[in-house]
Amino acid sequence: MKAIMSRLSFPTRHRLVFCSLSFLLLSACSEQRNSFLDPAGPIAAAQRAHLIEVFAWTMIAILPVFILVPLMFWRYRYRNRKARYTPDWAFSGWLDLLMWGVPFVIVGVLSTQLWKSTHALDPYKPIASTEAPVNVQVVGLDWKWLFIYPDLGIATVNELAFPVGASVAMDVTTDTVMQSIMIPALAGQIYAMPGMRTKLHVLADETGSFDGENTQFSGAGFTEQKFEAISMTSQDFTAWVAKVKANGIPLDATSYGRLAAASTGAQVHETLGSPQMPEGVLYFNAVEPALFANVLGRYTQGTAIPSTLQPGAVGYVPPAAAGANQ
Amino acid sequence: MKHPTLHPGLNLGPHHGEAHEDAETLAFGFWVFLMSDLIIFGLMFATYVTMANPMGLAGGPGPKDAYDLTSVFVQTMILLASSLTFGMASLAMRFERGRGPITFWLSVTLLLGLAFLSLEVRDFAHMIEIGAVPSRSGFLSAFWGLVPLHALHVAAGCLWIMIMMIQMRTFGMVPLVKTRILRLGLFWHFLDLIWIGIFTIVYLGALA
Amino acid sequence: MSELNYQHEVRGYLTGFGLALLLTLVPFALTVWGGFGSVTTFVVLGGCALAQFVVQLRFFLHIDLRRQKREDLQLILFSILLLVIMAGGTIWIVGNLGMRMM
Amino acid sequence: MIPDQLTHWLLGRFGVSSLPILPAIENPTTSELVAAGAALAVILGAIGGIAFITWLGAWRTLWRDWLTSTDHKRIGIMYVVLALVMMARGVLEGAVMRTQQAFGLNGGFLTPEHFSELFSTHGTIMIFFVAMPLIIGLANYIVPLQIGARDMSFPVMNQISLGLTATGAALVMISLLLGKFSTGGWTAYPPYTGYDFNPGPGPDYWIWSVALAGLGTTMSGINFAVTIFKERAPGMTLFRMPLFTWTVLCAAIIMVFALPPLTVATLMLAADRYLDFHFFTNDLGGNMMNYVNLFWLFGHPEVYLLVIPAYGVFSESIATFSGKRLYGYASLVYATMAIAVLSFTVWLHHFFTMGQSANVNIVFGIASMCIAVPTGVKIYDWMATIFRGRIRMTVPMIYALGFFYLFVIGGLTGVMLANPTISYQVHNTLFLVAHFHNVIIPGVVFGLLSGYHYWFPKAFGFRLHEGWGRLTALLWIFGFSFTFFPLYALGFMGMPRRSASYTDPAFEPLMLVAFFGAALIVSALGSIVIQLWVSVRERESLAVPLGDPWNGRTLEWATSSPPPHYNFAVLPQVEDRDDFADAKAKGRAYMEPDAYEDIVMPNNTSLGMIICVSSTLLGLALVFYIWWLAILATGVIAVAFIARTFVLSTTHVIPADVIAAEHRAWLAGVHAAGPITRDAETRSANHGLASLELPTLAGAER
Ligand code: HEA
Ligand code: HEA
Ligand code: CUA
Ligand SMILES: [Cu+2]
Repeated sequence: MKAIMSRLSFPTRHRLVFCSLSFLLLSACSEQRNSFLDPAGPIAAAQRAHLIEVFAWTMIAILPVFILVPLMFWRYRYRNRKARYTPDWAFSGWLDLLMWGVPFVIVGVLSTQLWKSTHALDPYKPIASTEAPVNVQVVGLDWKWLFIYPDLGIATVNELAFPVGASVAMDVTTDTVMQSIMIPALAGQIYAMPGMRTKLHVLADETGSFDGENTQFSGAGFTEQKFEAISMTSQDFTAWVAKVKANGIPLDATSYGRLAAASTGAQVHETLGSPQMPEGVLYFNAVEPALFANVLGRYTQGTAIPSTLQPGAVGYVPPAAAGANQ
Repeated sequence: MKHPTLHPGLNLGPHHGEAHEDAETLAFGFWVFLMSDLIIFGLMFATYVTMANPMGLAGGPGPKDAYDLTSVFVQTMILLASSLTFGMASLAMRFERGRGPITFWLSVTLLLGLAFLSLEVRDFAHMIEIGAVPSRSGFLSAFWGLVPLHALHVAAGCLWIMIMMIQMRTFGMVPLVKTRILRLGLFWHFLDLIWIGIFTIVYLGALA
Repeated sequence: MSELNYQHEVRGYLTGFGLALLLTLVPFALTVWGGFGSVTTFVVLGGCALAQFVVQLRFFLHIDLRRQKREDLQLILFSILLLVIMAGGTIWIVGNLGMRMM
Repeated sequence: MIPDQLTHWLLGRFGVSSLPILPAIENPTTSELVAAGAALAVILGAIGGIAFITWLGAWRTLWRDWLTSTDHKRIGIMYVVLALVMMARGVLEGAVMRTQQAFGLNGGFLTPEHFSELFSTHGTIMIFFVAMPLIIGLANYIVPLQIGARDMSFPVMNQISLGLTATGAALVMISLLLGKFSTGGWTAYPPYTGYDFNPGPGPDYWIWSVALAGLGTTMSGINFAVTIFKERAPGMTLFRMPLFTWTVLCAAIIMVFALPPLTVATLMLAADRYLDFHFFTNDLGGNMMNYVNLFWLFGHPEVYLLVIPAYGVFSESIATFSGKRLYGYASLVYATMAIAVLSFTVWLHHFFTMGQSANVNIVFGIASMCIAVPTGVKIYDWMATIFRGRIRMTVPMIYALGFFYLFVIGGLTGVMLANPTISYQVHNTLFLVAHFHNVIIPGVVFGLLSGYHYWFPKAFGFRLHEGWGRLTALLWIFGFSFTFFPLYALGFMGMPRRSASYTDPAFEPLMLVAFFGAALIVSALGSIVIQLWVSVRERESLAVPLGDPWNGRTLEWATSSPPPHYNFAVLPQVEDRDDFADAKAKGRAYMEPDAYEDIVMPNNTSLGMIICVSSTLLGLALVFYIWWLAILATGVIAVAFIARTFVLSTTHVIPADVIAAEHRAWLAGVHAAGPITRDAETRSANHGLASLELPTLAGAER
């Protein structure tokens, strides 16, 4: 809870509004940061600011309803013979102008803000940062996330680490049904679809660990498809990369095939992982360079993909593991 | 009757009395149905357009391989002629020329409709032969979703013509029969309108 | 109903048929033999199809701006508006998505 | 293996394993037991229903007076009954889901599979088989009465529409007994619902129930549109139509134009699954994004289709119970039309996060917010209607009060969602779930419930019990608030929708609050059943046969309760917007006409039932790949349809003297009765004749 309250650093005129929103969150005291109302990066912060702005503007049109409705129901109750009664009154030009005009103006104001914010927060747009950006290729699988760092030659399952202050540029796809990736404390979501590549940029301006998830229902293991996004200092990040390199296993067609089979992160950790990898997480060191391109390109080659070769499909057969340990 | 026309499109004319008045709701209702159908076709067209690119083709046979433009042209001519002959049937009914001319023009229309269908089926068979089947690509799925849907409508129209010819004989030109032929006319002309879209977008547009 | 009227109506159908024929032949010839740029071709194709649409509505289906009861004509125009929104929107949206997913 | 082939040919892929009772016996987990219990409930319900009808000895009546009837009033009532049966299931599923999530920290008692079946059936049932049939049923009953017509334009088509809706509902119900329903949500996005990922019968059940019911709805739309355009009583110009009729007209237009995209999307999905097409598959050029696009081309107008008639109900009941003319009639009409048209321009707001460019999102975001303007105008118009009125706090007004407060909050969160940048965060979360229940329950459900209370006496000749009605309304309002406001917070905390379970302990307290709310909602449901039971028992003292219990303003109150088969002995001559109020004020009401005439009414027919039964069999055959049955059922439908066109005499005549006798008897009752003032409205003195206590003299102040 402290975490949320200590972040009340925005202008006071918003404070009241924000408090009325966050009273709903009073019971939310988890250690993990998982709400854009408690942002850890510029995008989520801008989204929260925008939310508050929309809320404030609409109040102009909505508060009169809240205030006048009970007053009128009381004043014009049947038994109150003192109140004026005008059964045939049914039109007033001025009132009509007000009724159409006020919402119209508000929607006009909100539209310009919508315009600006949508352009500014387009997930395809790189985020300006002082640190060097990190490229990540994201593959959604049933029911886990695979993160490939093409420039570093490593990959992970269900753990996305990056230096604080660096723009993380994600290329997103899936090798199964449609999914949607989101790290609420940093930025919004984008769909992941087979054969297609969408983009998402996030940036954390403080270190910490944030929940990431798939929000698009994708089958029985859907609720398990969570990951951790960890923002760390550059030194820590270098150390982390070294750790992944040291403890990882190779990511080739065979191990990828086993990853792709329908299973949760915890389950693949059981079969492929080692004690050096965190719970539910996998590390890979030798990553086939064209892996992402292959996952993406497979669907657009013009050949049919039988269900035996389609990860996630009923009847999918992972490629035979030559010399695999099971 | 003050209004010579009670509803959009073909009208029987006031001298048809009850049939003319009944047609007001019946024909209007049929127009609403046609407009709903128009949206179905419109979305099939839109899907076809979004599929007519290398991604949708998926390396399968494309317009150049699959379409026989000469045959399509002949089909267009046949369908256009059938619209004219149906018009003659409508006029024969409107001006009360008797059952003979109506039956004659309806039969001609029916024959033209069947000729159109057999040419189209021949084209479909050719496409199947060269492997341009719906299971080959998204583009071909869109084609096979759209053009045969129109063909199905034409087939239904042909069946409807046959039923009307029977009902003309058994019931005579009672109001119910007249209003049905009126709606059949709307249907038939509507199918010609859809075909303009198919001819232009599916065939010429994909080849241009 | 007079004969004159009948002749008049037949002539209407024939006019429509002639115009429709012309509006079919032009785009056909253009696609098969014309070597114009594809933009010109598309514009002519679209133009002819629209014109033929109007011709058939006018001469075969007897829709015109004068004689109809207004509410019914509005139905047709409204349908066309929605058709444009839905089909046009679909092409725009799916096209835009396609471009951004390459 | 000849016998094997034979069973395969006969039964397709249907097998013993399709019965849910077996797994429950083999492996009695809670989840399986819940499923088996549901199946058992369906069987027992069906047996109970059959036994009850037999006990009443009502089979003949049921067939002759109801199932084969072409009377819009009976068809309307059958729609409502169908919806209530489906509602029982939809509500229980909602309650089970809330229970699961209340105890869903690291698990819960349902398997994820079972939970996903629940939200899929719940969403499908609530939208297609509860809300839609309720609205269509209500409109069926009321609209011809409001415009002074004898029936719908196409009574037989009306019956077929009902038949096809019942087919869809039957398929969803049967899926509890045979096989399993889809797990893909009410939106059924491929590729998840494609053959590769879900080869079982589930998605096929979804496809055929929705497609067949959708066809019925399209026909209803055509029917309403033509009826309202062509069957109005003399003098009833468009701008004299009651607001409810206007809203049904707009809803009908949405039905005609928004159902086709659903038909296209479902049939394309079917083509992918059955015929190896590639509209939406992963490979060979399929494009699932087009499915999403097509589905919401339907889906968005659909939800406005639900709410627009509810706006109509509020327009009628607020004016009546405020004893005033409706403020801003023209504004309300234009606002309704604006909402209907705009509803076709915003569908992309359901997938802002798919990756299209900012400009596309901006266009659809702004269009979505624009709907707030006409909706706001409506809210303000209703406020101006109660302004300087004489408000009676009857049940519909309690719902109206709840609506004012709660719906506006739901609309506000809708406006938030219309901003792409915010939608990026809360899309697919419980915030969205809270939003749409927050507009659907206070908007659609409260509207329907208040319409139910308002028009019930018209349909059955007696009022509903007022006290139980008030209790129900309050339970609804508070139950709703407790159930769904916590979900906003959970959505802000990032909990995805359609989650069977969660791992964050912070969610639990909010979930328990929501659970408490759901319990209140279930007791509201109990209370409404008790209300009906009490009302039926006390129907003598609640009777309002003279037809006008609320001092109504529109034509449906100008005839007896329940109205005669032909609605009006003589078609009314309309002179004013609120014609019946005007008639009462000017003494035009309750007059005996100069002459009675014969009335021609449509005959009964069994076509609707034939189509209903055969298309249900067709659906089942398609789900289980029983091809011979599919062909047979299609053949029966085609033959029945064509055979019907060979029937020439489709009407019968009610002679003028019969009508005269009935009408004079009712008028005698009216003249004998004492009119009551509004403070006696909820007492047994109310026989349906209103005194002119609230005069329509301009500016009167008493
Ligand atoms: C009409 C629509 C409707 C209605 C009324 C409801 C009512 C309720 N819904 Fe509904 N719900 C949906 C439509 C609706 N829902 C949809 C579309 C989804 C999404 C499915 C998906 O994910 O694909 C959903 C999903 C959904 C979820 C899943 C959330 C998730 O994704 O995690 C849950 C969970 O608790 C839930 C709960 C409830 C509850 C407790 C009610 C209760 O309020 C139930 C109470 C309702 C009634 C008691 C009946 C209503 C009464 C009437 C309609 C009028 C009666 C009229 C007369 C008597 C004349 N709903
Ligand atoms: C009856 C049904 C109904 C109604 C009336 C509405 C009304 C609105 N809805 Fe809702 N909506 C649904 C049912 C409904 N919705 C459903 C079922 C879904 C989810 C489906 C699914 O995914 O399963 C959904 C989802 C949904 C989304 C997609 C969210 C997402 O998936 O990320 C969006 C986004 O724009 C949205 C917006 C709106 C808006 C702007 C309105 C507006 O019409 C609201 C207008 C009303 C007001 C604003 C209040 C009154 C106005 C005033 C007092 C005056 C002035 C106000 C201003 C000037 C702001 N809705
Ligand atoms: Cu889906 Cu690109
Ligand atoms: Cu919407």
